[in-house]
Amino acid sequence: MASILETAASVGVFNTLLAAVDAAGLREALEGPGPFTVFAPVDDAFAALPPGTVQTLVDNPPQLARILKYHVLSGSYSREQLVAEDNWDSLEGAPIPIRSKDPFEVKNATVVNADVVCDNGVVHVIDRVILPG
Amino acid sequence: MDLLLLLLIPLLAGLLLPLLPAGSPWVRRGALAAALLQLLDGLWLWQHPPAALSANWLPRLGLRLELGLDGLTMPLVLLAALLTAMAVMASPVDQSRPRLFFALMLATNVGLIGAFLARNALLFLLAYELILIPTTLLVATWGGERRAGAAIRFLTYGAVSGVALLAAVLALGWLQPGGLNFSYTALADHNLTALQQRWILALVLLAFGLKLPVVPLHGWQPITYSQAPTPVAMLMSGVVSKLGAYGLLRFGLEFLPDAWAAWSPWLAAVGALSAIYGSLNAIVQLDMRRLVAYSSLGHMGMLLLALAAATPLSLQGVIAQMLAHGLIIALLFCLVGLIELRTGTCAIPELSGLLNPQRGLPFTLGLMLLALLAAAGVPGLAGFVAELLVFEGSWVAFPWPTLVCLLASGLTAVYAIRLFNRVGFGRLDNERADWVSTSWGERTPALVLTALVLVAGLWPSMLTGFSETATAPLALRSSDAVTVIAMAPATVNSAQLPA
Amino acid sequence: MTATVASERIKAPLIPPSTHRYADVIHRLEAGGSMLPDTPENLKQIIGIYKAYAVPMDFYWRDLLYIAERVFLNPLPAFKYFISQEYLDRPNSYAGDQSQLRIWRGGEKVHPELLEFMERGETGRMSKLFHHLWHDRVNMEFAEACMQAMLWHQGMGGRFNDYLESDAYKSNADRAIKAYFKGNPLMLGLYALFPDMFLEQVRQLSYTANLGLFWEVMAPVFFEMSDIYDEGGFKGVPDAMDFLVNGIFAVAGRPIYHHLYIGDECYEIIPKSEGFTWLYEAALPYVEAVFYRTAPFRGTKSYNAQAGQVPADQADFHYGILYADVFPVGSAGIPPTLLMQDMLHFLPPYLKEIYREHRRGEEDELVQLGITFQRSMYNVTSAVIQALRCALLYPLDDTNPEHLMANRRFFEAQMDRFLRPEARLPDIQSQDYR
Amino acid sequence: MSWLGTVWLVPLYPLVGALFSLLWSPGLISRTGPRPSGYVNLLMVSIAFGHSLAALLSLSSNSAAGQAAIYAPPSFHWTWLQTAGLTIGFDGLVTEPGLIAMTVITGLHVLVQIFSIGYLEMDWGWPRFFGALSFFEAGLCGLVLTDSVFFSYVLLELLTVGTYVIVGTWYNQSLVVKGARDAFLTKRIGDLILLAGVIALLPLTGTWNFHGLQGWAADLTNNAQPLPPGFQLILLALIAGPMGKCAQIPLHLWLDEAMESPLPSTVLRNSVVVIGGAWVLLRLEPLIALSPLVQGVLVVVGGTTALVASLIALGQIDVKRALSFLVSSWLGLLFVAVGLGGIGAADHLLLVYPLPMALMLMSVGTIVISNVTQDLTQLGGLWSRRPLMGIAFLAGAAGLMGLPPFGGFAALRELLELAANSQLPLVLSGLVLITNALLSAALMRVFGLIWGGRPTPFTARSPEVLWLMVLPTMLLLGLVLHIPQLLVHLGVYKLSPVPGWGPMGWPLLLSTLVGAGTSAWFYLRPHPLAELPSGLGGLQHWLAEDMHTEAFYHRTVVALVVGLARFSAWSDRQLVDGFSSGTGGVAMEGARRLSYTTSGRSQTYALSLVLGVLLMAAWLLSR
Repeated sequence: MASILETAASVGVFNTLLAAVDAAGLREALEGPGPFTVFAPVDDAFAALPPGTVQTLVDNPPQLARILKYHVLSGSYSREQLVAEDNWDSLEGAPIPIRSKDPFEVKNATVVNADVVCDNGVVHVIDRVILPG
Repeated sequence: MDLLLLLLIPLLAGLLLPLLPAGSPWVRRGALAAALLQLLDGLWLWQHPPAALSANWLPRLGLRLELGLDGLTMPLVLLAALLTAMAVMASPVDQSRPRLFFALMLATNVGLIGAFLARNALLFLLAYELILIPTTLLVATWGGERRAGAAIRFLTYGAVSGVALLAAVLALGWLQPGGLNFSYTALADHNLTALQQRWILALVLLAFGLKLPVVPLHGWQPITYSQAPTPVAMLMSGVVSKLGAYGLLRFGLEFLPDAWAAWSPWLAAVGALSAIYGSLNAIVQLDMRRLVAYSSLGHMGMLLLALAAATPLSLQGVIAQMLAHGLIIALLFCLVGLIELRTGTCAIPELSGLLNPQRGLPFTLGLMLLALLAAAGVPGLAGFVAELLVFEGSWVAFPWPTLVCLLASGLTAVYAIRLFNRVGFGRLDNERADWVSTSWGERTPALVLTALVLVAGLWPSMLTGFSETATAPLALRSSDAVTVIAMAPATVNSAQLPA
Repeated sequence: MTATVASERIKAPLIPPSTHRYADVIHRLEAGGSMLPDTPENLKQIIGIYKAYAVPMDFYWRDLLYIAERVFLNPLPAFKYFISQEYLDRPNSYAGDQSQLRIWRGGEKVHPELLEFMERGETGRMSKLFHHLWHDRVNMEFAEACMQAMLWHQGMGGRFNDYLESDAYKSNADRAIKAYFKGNPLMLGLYALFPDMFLEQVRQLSYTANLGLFWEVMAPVFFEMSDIYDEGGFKGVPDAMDFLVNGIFAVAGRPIYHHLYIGDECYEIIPKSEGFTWLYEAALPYVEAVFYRTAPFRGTKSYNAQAGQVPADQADFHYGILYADVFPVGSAGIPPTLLMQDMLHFLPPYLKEIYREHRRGEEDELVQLGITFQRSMYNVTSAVIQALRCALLYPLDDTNPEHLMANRRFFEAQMDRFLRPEARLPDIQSQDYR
Repeated sequence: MSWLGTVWLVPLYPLVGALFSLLWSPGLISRTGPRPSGYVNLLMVSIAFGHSLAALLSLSSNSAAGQAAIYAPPSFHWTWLQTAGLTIGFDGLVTEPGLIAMTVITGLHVLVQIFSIGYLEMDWGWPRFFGALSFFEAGLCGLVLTDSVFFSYVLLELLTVGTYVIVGTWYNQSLVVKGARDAFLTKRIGDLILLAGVIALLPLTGTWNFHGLQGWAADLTNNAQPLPPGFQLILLALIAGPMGKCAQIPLHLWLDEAMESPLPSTVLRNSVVVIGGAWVLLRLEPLIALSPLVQGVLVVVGGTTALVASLIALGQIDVKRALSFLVSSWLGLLFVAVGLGGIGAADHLLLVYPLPMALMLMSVGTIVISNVTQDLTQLGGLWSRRPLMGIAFLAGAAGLMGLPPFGGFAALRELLELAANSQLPLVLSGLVLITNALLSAALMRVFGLIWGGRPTPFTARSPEVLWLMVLPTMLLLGLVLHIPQLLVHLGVYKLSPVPGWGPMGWPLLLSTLVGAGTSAWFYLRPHPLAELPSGLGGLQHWLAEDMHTEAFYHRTVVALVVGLARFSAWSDRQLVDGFSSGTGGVAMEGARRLSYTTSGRSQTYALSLVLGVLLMAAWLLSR
């Protein structure tokens, strides 16, 4: 099996996310043993943000890292496990609410593809960048 | 001739004004010029005392054109001229029917000056009666909503006062031993018996008590002052009512001293009653004009107390109170008028927060605070000087009524503060605050009067300097022991402190 | 998601109408509008006041950073409002050629109108000191009061406030304090005696930097809005609001930090690497502290403990511009007067024209512009609400009724805060509120 | 001219400053801000301070030349009014106590105006506020200069007006409106009674000058003459003014309500303005000494106030009020001293009081401004972050409780000694000791509730405030700590072994330690016993509400005045108005009969009147 980042790279719809991970200097961490649960926004999700949003973040790696960490849980959790709780603490610190089981909605994003299992964690593909707050 | 000029200026102006085209701005300016000219003339006469004037008019009637100016009347003439000018200035620029209005104002002025200048009782009577007509017409034509009732009441009371005075004057003239003689010089010789004096004094008291007014003869005053247009209220409360005090001084104290002395305790009591009654009533008034009217009643009570006491000091207090009150009450009416002009109401409950610097009337309210404090007898302002002289002068004669008046003076503070707190303080009702701020032209009369109130408070000889020689001979009692030892520094050192 | 105005929105509504007291406003927000009604005059008023606000703000942020980074713990900061040339020239990160994300097309240095005002003021050309003494200057006191409101209300979202208690912060501050007072035994001695006293001051300075960095963004945003309007842009109030929404997103990730400069040496008290962002650590606390809460004006509320006019709970404080009674502006005890006076100098002609035509004309400009400011801040708050909705909830044209209901609940919860009687939301719905 | 000779200028400087403030009236200077008015006033006040300091220094250099120089105080004379045998002059007398008082007043004004620049940083009402502060200073300086009881009244009354203006600074606020009104009216009651006394005094004594009165009293005593009838009443009236100014029961209500004014003005009011009343009282002492009755009244009024006000202070939860009732309490002790004939002790009580009180209020002000509350229950835990202000408060508190070697100890000890030697030694010294213990406890309680305990949400963030507030406070702190040294240096007290130690020192110290110690134990740390007073519930509330004095006034004085006013208005409507409407109606009827055609009734009536007069004249002519 591939790591989370390798899996993501192979799919081809996570270019922005991967670039962001590099810019934020999180590659090394995500390459680590983990395990992690990653809510991975697709490229369209980043594109839907107002102009300049991503650029400002990319220019400021610590701030970008913070937003990205909000998409990551420590530990590997499947959809089944996730929907059992209302909130999950992200690596960023703020909780990620699970809004709906079916359709599976995380905060204001919908999970378009759940339970992509990698060797250092699980990826859930989401259609929107989620933000703390 | 100098004296006649004082009369002729307003008379001619009053006659000429109606000839100007309607709507001409010169009507108002002409009236103002006449009043100012008269004021200047008065000031000139103050520095260059004129000779008395005496000429036959209707000798069969005992009516002589006797005019004179003494220390007693000098300040009152100046006050009348000044307040006429201020009243004209305080009238709105777009005064309706200006020719008649200003002509009547000047007619009032003629009557006032005539009454003050007169040295003949019949002449005084004529002038006194003359005033009633223009003032009534002014109230009846330009007054507030209830002007008709106000005018009627004013006229009724004025007529009674006039008739009483007529009777008194006739009696005084007829009873003179040398035959019909209305000359002040003759009347001041005191040729009447005690009984005659008392009867005449009763008439005099009725006549001038109505004019002043004192409780319970004040029925006309609140409604008239609250309905009269602002300039008229200024003139009436400021000078016309002083005619009452002057009349009491002249006809009561000067011509009928024995009866006066006999009745003075009662007069003092009535004065004290008026003072406390006026102040108490002012406290609960909901209308600013009525409040000011009752405040005036209270101050007139103090005036009566001082007249009753008739010590040299209290008589100085009378003059000072006439002037101070004239200035203060005119100022108050002027400011209330300004507030009414802008806010459209005199009702205290409807106003608040006018101190607001952006949308209130901060300038007017600032002056209002000074005026109210002056009315409340706060030191540094004209009212205090007058009240001090009244109290100190009356204390030796009538301590209890004086104490009551002191209490009344405390109550003046209550209504003054109540009024200012409600109207000036608090939050401005923005819904109402749709007016433009006052112009400098509108502020001028208030500013002038405020300045005078302040100057008179700091430099009191402005109030007392005119009349000392004139009042001293009128005193019935001596103000015993009333001498303050001006402690010379040397005596302090040597006498009181250990060397 | 850019400027999602659903003009061609669903004909048949997917959810029933709101029954909230401010249902009209909520429906307007759901249609992509602002709390402020969309009228040409409202647009003119708010853009005009943004301009008048931005010019002094250009001074505020520069001076705030100057105070936080240079004046620092000066025990007698008599000249803290005498900003150095370096800070006047300091390039704005969002204007000028050097900016990475250019918001205003104008220059990066201090705004020319501000420079002219500092030069001439309302009285004439004289030295800086005389301008200061004659009170012919920008009222920095108000900017500092906004900062103090943020400081005093403490945690209102974001991590900033918590960080001020962390050991990392304390050791950074300690290093900075010792460096700043190097060679000053008196102050070092005092520091040794009362370390917390100095630490608390540094915390205040961190908030000063925070607010400075916040406003550094807002000034170019407002300048740009004014320029766009002057060029004929912005068709209505929602356009102006959308510009703000986009602006909020664009700079959401800018770092918030606190540096101290002694000479050329930089001491990082709050390093950029802490990851504090403009949106979470500055903008949202600012809106909460300044727009909503602040503190009761001493001129209108009694601080008498027995009178109970000051709430016992900070969360119950609602004295911000969205609630303030503007009519007493200009009186004693009304702090916003300072801000109103600052804006008075920079009103665009078309705004002066409006004021001349209403109420007392030029005499009560201060109150009229205060009300305009209130309107404009309702629009800014609308932008914040829409941005939050955008970030945390769903698009306005979402077709899922449940999502729309979530949006509805969010809007209603926001409007609940304006149910208090002091709220000016009902007033600004009418053009007669002046 | 020497500094001494021109000392009459001192009250005029601040007056000029106050007048300058008028430039910032609405509509004059509006495009720029109002702060210059504050600077101008500060400048004028500083000049006044410089002048009075220079005068004081030159006086003491005179004194080096010999005692005689001190007792030849320069004087100046200004006749205000002269008419009908009444001459009223200002009669300024530049004495050493006067100069010291003036230096304290002006110096404190300088500090407070600097403090105000910081405290009112966000305020737009500077011209009125600073103008009023300067007006206060002018009035107080005039008060210490004049030798005339009449001008003392005048100045006290002007201070009353000043209080109204300054309490009304924030006129938009409802409690301010009420406070300004009550302050003015309550003080005015005292002033008016004083005026009545002043007016009645003149015919008896023939002079209004304090030194003249002293001489008159001496004559009376030396010749063993009886008191003139009514003299005791006059004396009672005379002490009413100081009672109002010093906020003594029953005229104490205003001080509590005046707390709605901005804090810097509170600093001055509670320190030097109230002292104005005590100053006049001390100068009246030679007259008071003539009447045991009045002395007794002073002791009763002062003693009651001292005890009750310190109890009330203990119950307050508002920090400004907790300190304001202590003002009444301390001045109550001063009244007791005057009543017991202890002019020296009273002098010393007056001397040591203003600066510590000002210091405490200033330090409290810096807390209030940064923590947005005056509620003691919402404050706490500030020692670590606001230590300078805590030290300042402690220094002020130590200066007022009987704690050697601080300033207040010696004066309180003298009072205790005086009480112990009086006719009621047990009662009176018990009173002094208990008051001192309560005072100490109240002060420690305020300190504990602000600086002790744990931080609350309101004090979680509390940085030290602007230097413009800290600096004057620190300067004053230094001064307060040096008061004992200054007093020893000036020879007021001997150093034995601490300043002013003597008989009754131990009991006084003990009472302080008991009071302050208990209070510290209760409040310095969150102690379960600190809840005890609130556990007493009703009692504390009752005390905090000033024992419902306000309600009492409402039911009595206010109800009486309002009732009388309503009654007279009713009678005015019923009797006078009704009567004249009646006559008016008759007149209207007459007018209607006279004229059926014209509509202007009054004109017709006027015409008929003129006709009547003319007919009468014609009849006369034909006779």
